[in-house]
Amino acid sequence: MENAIPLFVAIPLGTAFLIPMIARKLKWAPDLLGNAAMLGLCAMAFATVGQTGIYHMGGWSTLGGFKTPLGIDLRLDGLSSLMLMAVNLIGLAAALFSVDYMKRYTDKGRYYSLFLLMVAGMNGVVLTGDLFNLFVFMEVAAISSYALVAFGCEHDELEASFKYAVLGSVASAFILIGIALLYGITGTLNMAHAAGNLAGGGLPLLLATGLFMCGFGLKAALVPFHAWLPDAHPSAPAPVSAMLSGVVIKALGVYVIARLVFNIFGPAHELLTIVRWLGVVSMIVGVFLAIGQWDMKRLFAYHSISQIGYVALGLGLGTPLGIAGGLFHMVNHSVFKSLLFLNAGAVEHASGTRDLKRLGGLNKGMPVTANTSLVASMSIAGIPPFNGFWSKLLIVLACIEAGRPWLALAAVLVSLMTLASFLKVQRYAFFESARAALSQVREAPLLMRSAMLLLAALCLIMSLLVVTGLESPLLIAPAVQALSGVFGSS
Amino acid sequence: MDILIVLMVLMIVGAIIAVETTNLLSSIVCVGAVGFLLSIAFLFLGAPDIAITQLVVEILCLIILIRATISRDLTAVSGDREFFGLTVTLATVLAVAAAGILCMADFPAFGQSVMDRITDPPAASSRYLAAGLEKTGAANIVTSVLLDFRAYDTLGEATVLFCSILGALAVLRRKARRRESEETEGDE
Amino acid sequence: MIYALCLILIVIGLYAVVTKKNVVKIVIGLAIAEYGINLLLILIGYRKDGWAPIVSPDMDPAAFAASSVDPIPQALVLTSIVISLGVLALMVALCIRLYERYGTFDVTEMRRLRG
Amino acid sequence: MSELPANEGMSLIVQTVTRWLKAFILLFGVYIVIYGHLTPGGGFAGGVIVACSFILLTLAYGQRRGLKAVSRGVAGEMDSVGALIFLAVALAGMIAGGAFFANFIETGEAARFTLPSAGLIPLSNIGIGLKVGMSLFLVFTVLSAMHVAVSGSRRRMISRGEDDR
Repeated sequence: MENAIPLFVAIPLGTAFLIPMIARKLKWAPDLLGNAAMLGLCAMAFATVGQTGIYHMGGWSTLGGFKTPLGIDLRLDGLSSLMLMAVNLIGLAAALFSVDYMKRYTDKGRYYSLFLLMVAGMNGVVLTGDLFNLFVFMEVAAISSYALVAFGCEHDELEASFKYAVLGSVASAFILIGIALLYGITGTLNMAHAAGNLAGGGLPLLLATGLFMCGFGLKAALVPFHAWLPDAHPSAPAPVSAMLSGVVIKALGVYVIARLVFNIFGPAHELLTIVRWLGVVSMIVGVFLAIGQWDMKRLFAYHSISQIGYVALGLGLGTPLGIAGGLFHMVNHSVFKSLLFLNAGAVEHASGTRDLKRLGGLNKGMPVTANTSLVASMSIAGIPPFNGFWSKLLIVLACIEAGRPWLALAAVLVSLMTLASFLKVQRYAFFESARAALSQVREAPLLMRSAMLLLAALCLIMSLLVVTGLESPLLIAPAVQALSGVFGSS
Repeated sequence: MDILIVLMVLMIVGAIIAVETTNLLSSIVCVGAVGFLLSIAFLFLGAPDIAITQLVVEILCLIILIRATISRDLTAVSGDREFFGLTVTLATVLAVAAAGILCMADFPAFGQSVMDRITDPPAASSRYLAAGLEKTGAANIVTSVLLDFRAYDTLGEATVLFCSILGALAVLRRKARRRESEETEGDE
Repeated sequence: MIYALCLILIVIGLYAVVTKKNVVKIVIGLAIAEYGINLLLILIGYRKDGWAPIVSPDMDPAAFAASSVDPIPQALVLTSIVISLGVLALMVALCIRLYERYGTFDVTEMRRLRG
Repeated sequence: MSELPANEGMSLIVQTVTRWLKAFILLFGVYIVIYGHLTPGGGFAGGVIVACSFILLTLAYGQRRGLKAVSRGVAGEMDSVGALIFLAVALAGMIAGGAFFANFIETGEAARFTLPSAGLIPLSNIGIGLKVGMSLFLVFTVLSAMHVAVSGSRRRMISRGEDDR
């Protein structure tokens, strides 16, 4: 497996380069190639479970008896493996969903190409062990997502995309300055090597840390930096929204923050406090902004901010239980939030609107969509036995264990408000008596249904992970270890 | 490096004019001037590769920007948007700049590259300079870093360009959505 | 001193991004900030009286290694220039399309989305 | 300048100069690409220069003449081909050299400072040059075509006395 690590980037890149060439002649090629590539990547991601390794790009590790890493290292550990599974699984579901959904738009070839580039960028980010390489692949994922948000070319899509692109570029600028400063201090770009050279960084190091936190906070949409998310995520086509809310903000934001804080800067006390408070504020502000929304996708987008807050809170506690809860919630949120966005896409596909005031009674015409969205809503609101319950429970327990009962209380209250706002969605969209205009709605096509069923099944299966032990759930434990262990070089 | 300071002061002046002038075309021309000054600065800093690339990329940027804006309302839209009010914004920006400059005072002095400071183990760059030609065969060490030691970055960079061009083409396509009746039909 | 000038350049760009109304001005601001960052990287890699990192046949390898400037930041800047070119092309495309939709470059008049 | 329709090109002087210069600019771009591993420059700088030679042609003679040299379809395909060449170099390194991007061709001491040195690097440069040149030309033509369409539709809109604000 170790030798196949670069293929996680090479396969989607190759397919993305190929698709625009042949899409003109072979109309079926984009659908087939896109889904085949995602299926292959998904299978490969599951094959990485339990594997670790460092891959030296170009065979350059060290030279002439010196311990300086020369090339770019890729690094597979528990956390990367967890992220790979999340990214590629959600990617597969979104790609399946796109086959029918994207018929509303022209130019499917470019769509799949950009989609695969986004996946390639995220795979590159979660696998790399090199700071600048991380920046480059982050840009690949970010730029393709700017383009995908604007894919419909309507007023609000273009506007949201422009806002997203401007704030994303500012974030990238911050991150690049941070990388430049870190290079000036440590003389290396290799993360593990840099972590060992940080001593005596002084004020420039503080500046670099601040820039990194602002930059990746923007990418993760934590609260003072969240302005772009409620526009960008609802405006994109539904499968892209699912990817953006489900994995992009995590792979480019939270994942990198976790890597930086725990593996490079070391779990320093002040940084963890910052992450924790960003998390608490996002959690509370996000849910308050969400509850008044009537646009289905916009409501979900605000909940993404709130749920990312939970993840940051868990990670910011810094205890093994807190990290486990945070990472578990991150993966769970990927699953149920992408499911919710796919549901919204199916509703929009069938009824032509996503305004809750104009919907109603859809559970008659669209049983699969209604039931899967019920599963997802219960998951996000933290109702047992769905996966969201367990990860929220872990975070609350970790708060109490760390001697911060007020944070635990805040987490529980936010969870109740989440429940309230999702009851509203369920009531207005699916349960209230049907409106005349919507009596003829048809259920979504087969592939869209199967994508939603796949994710709904995952909501249940993921909760089985805690059967293997509340303290160290299967798949999550190695990831926690990757963050809390020593980040050794080669 | 007095010449460098002169160049940078000129660049700052150019940047301020570019940001503050009301005419969009002159603003773009000023950005071009800043870019060319930057290219000269790179030449003085021992980076001919970057100087060439900066020069040609600058030309292309200018052409694209002028093409994008020409014959539109060049002067109509100017001024600032009410963000927090100008004073607060200016104060924030100045505070950030001052904090940054304060932090940079502790940064290793200009001219002291990482190769001089980090010797045990030697920084990767000293290894590239010492062994680059022998190991990769390329006389231009920047190329050997770019396309051999760190070729994976360059793949990412080519991908970024591919991606943004594809994105621009997707954003600029004439018809983005189909009507209901067209959904079942083939592409274009 | 030199680093401070470089930071000022970056801050001017970011200032334009935050305050300007015209979308093209915002793009220009981002471009200026990118210039500043590229310059910062090259400044970090500079060595006093350094040579360009290109070997010629009549050069002593040891002297070359001892007095050439740092090649890594140059490789990074090359990558970063191309990335900013890509972002610029995409943003200009967005600007043109926005102009076509709204008939203006004024960002305050593009208010379909509520905050 | 703004009265000049973008589709029609420029004055006779510009056109004559362009006729003389275009081949040299193209040649210079190709030279920069091929000698990238020995002299300053490389795939990106050279590729941009190649794109600029076509852009100059388009600016001087108008859109139609530029697209006759390289049509949009061809430019798009070359863009993909260039990217695929670069990826193929990487994968070849994986298969023949044991690692992604391994430079497995040993050219030896004797070839140093000559064109066929540096193993796979010149090939990568050519792939990048092709990709960059074609894709930038492509995006330029699309941007300026859009520009014509926009100002056209705007003029129509104004003449009908409506505004879409």
